[in-house]
Amino acid sequence: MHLDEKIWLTLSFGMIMIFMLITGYQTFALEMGPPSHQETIDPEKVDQTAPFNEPGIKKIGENEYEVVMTLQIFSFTPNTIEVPAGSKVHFILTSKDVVHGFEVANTNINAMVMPGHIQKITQTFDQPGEYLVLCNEYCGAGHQMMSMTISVK
Amino acid sequence: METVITSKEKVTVFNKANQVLGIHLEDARITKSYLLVAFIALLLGGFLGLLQGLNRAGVLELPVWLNYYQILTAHGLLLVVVLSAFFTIGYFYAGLSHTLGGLLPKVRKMAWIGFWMKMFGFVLVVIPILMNEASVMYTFYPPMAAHPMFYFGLVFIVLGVWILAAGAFVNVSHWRKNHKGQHLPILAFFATGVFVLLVGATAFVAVEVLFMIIPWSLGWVDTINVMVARTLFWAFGHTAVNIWYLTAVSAWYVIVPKIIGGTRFNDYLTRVVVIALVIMNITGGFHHQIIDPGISLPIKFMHVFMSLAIGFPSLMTAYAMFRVFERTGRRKGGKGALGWLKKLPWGDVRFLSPFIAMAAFAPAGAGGIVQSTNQLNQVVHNTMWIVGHFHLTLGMTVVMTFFGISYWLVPFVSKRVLTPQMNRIGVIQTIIWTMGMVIMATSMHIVGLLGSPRRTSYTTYGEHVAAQAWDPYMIMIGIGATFLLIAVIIQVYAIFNMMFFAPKGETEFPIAEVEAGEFPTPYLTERWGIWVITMLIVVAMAYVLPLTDMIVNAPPGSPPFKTW
Amino acid sequence: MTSFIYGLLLYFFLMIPPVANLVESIMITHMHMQMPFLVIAGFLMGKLFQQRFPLFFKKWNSNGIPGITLFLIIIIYWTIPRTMDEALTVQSVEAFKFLSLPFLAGIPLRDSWSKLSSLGRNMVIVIFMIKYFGMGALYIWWPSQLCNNYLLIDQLTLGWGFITTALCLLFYFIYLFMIDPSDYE
Amino acid sequence: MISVLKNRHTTISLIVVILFGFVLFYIGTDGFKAFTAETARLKELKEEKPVFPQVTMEDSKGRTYSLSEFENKYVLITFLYTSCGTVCPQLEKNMAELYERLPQYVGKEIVFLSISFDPTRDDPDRLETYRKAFGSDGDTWRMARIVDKDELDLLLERFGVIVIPDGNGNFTHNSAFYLVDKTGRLSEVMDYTRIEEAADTIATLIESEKGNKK
Repeated sequence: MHLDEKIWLTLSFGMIMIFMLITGYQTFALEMGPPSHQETIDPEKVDQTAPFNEPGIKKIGENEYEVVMTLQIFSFTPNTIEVPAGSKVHFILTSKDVVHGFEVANTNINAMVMPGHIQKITQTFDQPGEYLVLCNEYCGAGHQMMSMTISVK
Repeated sequence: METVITSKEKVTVFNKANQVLGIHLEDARITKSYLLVAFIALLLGGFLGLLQGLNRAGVLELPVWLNYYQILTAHGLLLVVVLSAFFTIGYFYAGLSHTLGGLLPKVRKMAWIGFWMKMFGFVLVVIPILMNEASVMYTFYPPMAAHPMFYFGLVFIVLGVWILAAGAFVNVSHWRKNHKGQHLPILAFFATGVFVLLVGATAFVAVEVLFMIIPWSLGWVDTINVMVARTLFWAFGHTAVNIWYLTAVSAWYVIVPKIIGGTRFNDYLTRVVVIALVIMNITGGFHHQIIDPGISLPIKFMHVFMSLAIGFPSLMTAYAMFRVFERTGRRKGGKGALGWLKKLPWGDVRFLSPFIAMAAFAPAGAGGIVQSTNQLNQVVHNTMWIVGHFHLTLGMTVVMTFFGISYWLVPFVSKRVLTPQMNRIGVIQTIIWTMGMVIMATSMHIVGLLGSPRRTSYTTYGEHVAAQAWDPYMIMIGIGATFLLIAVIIQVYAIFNMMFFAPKGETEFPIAEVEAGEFPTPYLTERWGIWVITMLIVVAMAYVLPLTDMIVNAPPGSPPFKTW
Repeated sequence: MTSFIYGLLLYFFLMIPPVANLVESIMITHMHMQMPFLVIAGFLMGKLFQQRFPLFFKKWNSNGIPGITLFLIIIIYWTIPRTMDEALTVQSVEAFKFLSLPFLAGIPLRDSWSKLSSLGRNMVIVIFMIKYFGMGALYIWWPSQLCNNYLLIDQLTLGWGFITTALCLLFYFIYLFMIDPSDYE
Repeated sequence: MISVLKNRHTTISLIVVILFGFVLFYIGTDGFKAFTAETARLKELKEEKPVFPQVTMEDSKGRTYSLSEFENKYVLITFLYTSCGTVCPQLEKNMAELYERLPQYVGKEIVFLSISFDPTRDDPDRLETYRKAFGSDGDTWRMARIVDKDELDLLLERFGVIVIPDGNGNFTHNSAFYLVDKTGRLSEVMDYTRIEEAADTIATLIESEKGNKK
């Protein structure tokens, strides 16, 4: 190996290690890990299982909300929610049929929602506005219609 | 005085003989058939791609009997599975035939059986897609269930791949038995790596389809474990695209140096890169599941590492290529820091196309590294960014290399020549393709960052402002797609012309020689048994843990759904 | 010397507390990642010791058998469920792990492997294969927890990890059995 | 000659290595007896006989007391949490069976006590429901929690009970019957799956004590 190649490889290796370091730091120290909730549910009995028997928004603290939501072809339940600006919203999601995606445009919310699995993701909405929520995993003929809005007042 | 012919000289003599005689006609027929299928798939797939691009731009409304998702499924399968696989096989079988002194008769037979099995499988896959019974995309995630025929088709495609891989192994081991102690010719070495990976990757999808999906889609079992199926799929899905990439890499290491009149990069390191790419590849699939539920954070973190690890041999490749270019350019009289660049044969499509492919791999690879990390993945997952990414990696890096190869491989197998006119057409084609891809991939990356989802038919989401901001980019994508279709038509014309109408003659199979005075490569690189076992151990390290977890802690399974 | 430095770097890397904590938090990575990597670190560092003390190795490990025995003893010791548990709870045991695996397993392995005949090497692999199948069966079918610091699912996963590794070794043997390298080399 | 010498050295080092291995395993497994940390723990507990610490318990009826409540009685203890879906119900079922087997002593010589290590969820109401489910009478077999976290940890540590939360509201924990004698020391740790054996041990202990008194 030539010296310049060694330098190049050391830099490459270093770069990969720095990526790992940052990812690890963000995941474990800053608790910014990707949505990875581990609870499961019977996908055919979502309607009968708490908390999904009562989907909707619930205030759980000062500026803190919990949204229980089911995803099914081709809609979200509830299909519109409203929160004041600056509130922290915990989404609890599951699918009643096929694999769906839960993405809120212009935020970092992005999670896969699988039948049989409960997914959780939290976001603080600081800016007021109408946020577009959409399904970003192909789920069938009406996939492009599957959306809802979050109004932040 | 007696002359002693060393084994190395023997090889050169043999190569010369082969160059003079050209390819065995029967072997040529195999490669020609594979290439024809590949490029017909390109034509169809490219046309479907344009339809999609225009639809998403809001310019074209599809007729009721033709669904966007149907087209998308066909587009993905035609280009990711048919074009790439058939080209790879055609190219490597020609390479095996050329560097190993012809295919064995039984290997030829296997190549044909494999060919027809793949074709049969492909027909089984296409029928339900055309009937709108299988709009499940290239990824066919359960619990969406296509018509069982779709899955049977996949099984035949996989079986075909296995037969072809077995054929390659038979030929390689035959050669090695007759050339004891020698290193496998480098192109055959790449072929071995590619076929090992193909078997490894398709084994996962075979398990998924045979043991999980088929019994479920036939109604023999009621439910399926969604997460396990998805995980098995990505062990295959990601590896598949990396195999096409490895095929392109083989041309960069072996063919391109010869075309620019230089020598190959260090033989030992080249083989190490191949082995590294084979061992570390299958475990990369997990970064497709970074935002999935049901996988714990430490496991995801380990898989970030396993995905990023593939970056290392790729960076080695980047170094190797530019080193070869620089050396050759300087040898030809290039001066100064960048003067050597001018000495490269820019007017030669056989160089230009793969060169742009390599250049595209810089942003493509960087994007890949970025999106393998947790947080950035969360931003771009399932958005148009991803689509942009694989149009850079597959559409530029891989396919443009394939195009570059086709301008000598097709004349070679047809015993014709590449005329200057055809070369000029090729250069124009390369430029149009590059423009189309750059416009399209750039817009896709940007609009992905803005949140536009992939795999979604035209929609304004009820005139939502966020979605309206995407529109200009969508139009750019439509424009890019138009350029691409023009380039596709030129390319397919070129293929037919070179295969059937170009002037007769002999074309060289350009394989670069090793640089003089290099250290001999250790024999360890030839011990494929050890590398395969190492690969299996690495795969086990990566997959046992999450799969056990997914199976033991599985929720009740899902019944099949048809949602289109 | 370079291999020593790589070994040392790997060794230090494994000792960084967040790295050690992460790999020790999952049973299978503790046993199938951290421990082998410690051995590899020692293996890489071993060359320098071989060069520095050639006489020592020549004198006391001339046929490789004492070295490989030491290697096996250390490796088997660390597959006892209790030692894994105590490595997590008792500081001195953890320290012993970080010392014994590279220096009492990695270095002897490097020195002995090249001295062993192919029969000896295959014997070692057979021992590992049998041990891995055994441990795998134990961890999969043992009804209760073997390690107090890990979940039952961890134990099951480790069991399958053992089985798959053993299968890989079995494949290696099938490969050795079916293919005669002298046909090719 | 030289080769013989060499071999002698190798033989010596082999013997040293094997001896070292023997010693290592001997120490590491307490003389080939304890191959898991659990057996080591039980062995240690039996030798140490730790004292039940001063902790305040709150039972399903809302009463609070310390262990002195059961003065001059044996106490058979299990550790559990009511949200448990796997081991705990089995453990309590077995405890109920053991309870049935010792009618002549229960209440007089021995009381049963189930302690929850999940005090945030297992409030008296919940413990009451759980108590009814297993047919405990709430007096000679009580279900209680230890509210104070430090006290709970002290008890768990002293009795070698390891509780690992898995992050989803479940715990992995080791289970056994813990028998505390009349002086408040841990006298036996018994396998909870061997009910008959446990019943015999308890009966023998109590009888022999009675015999001594006479």
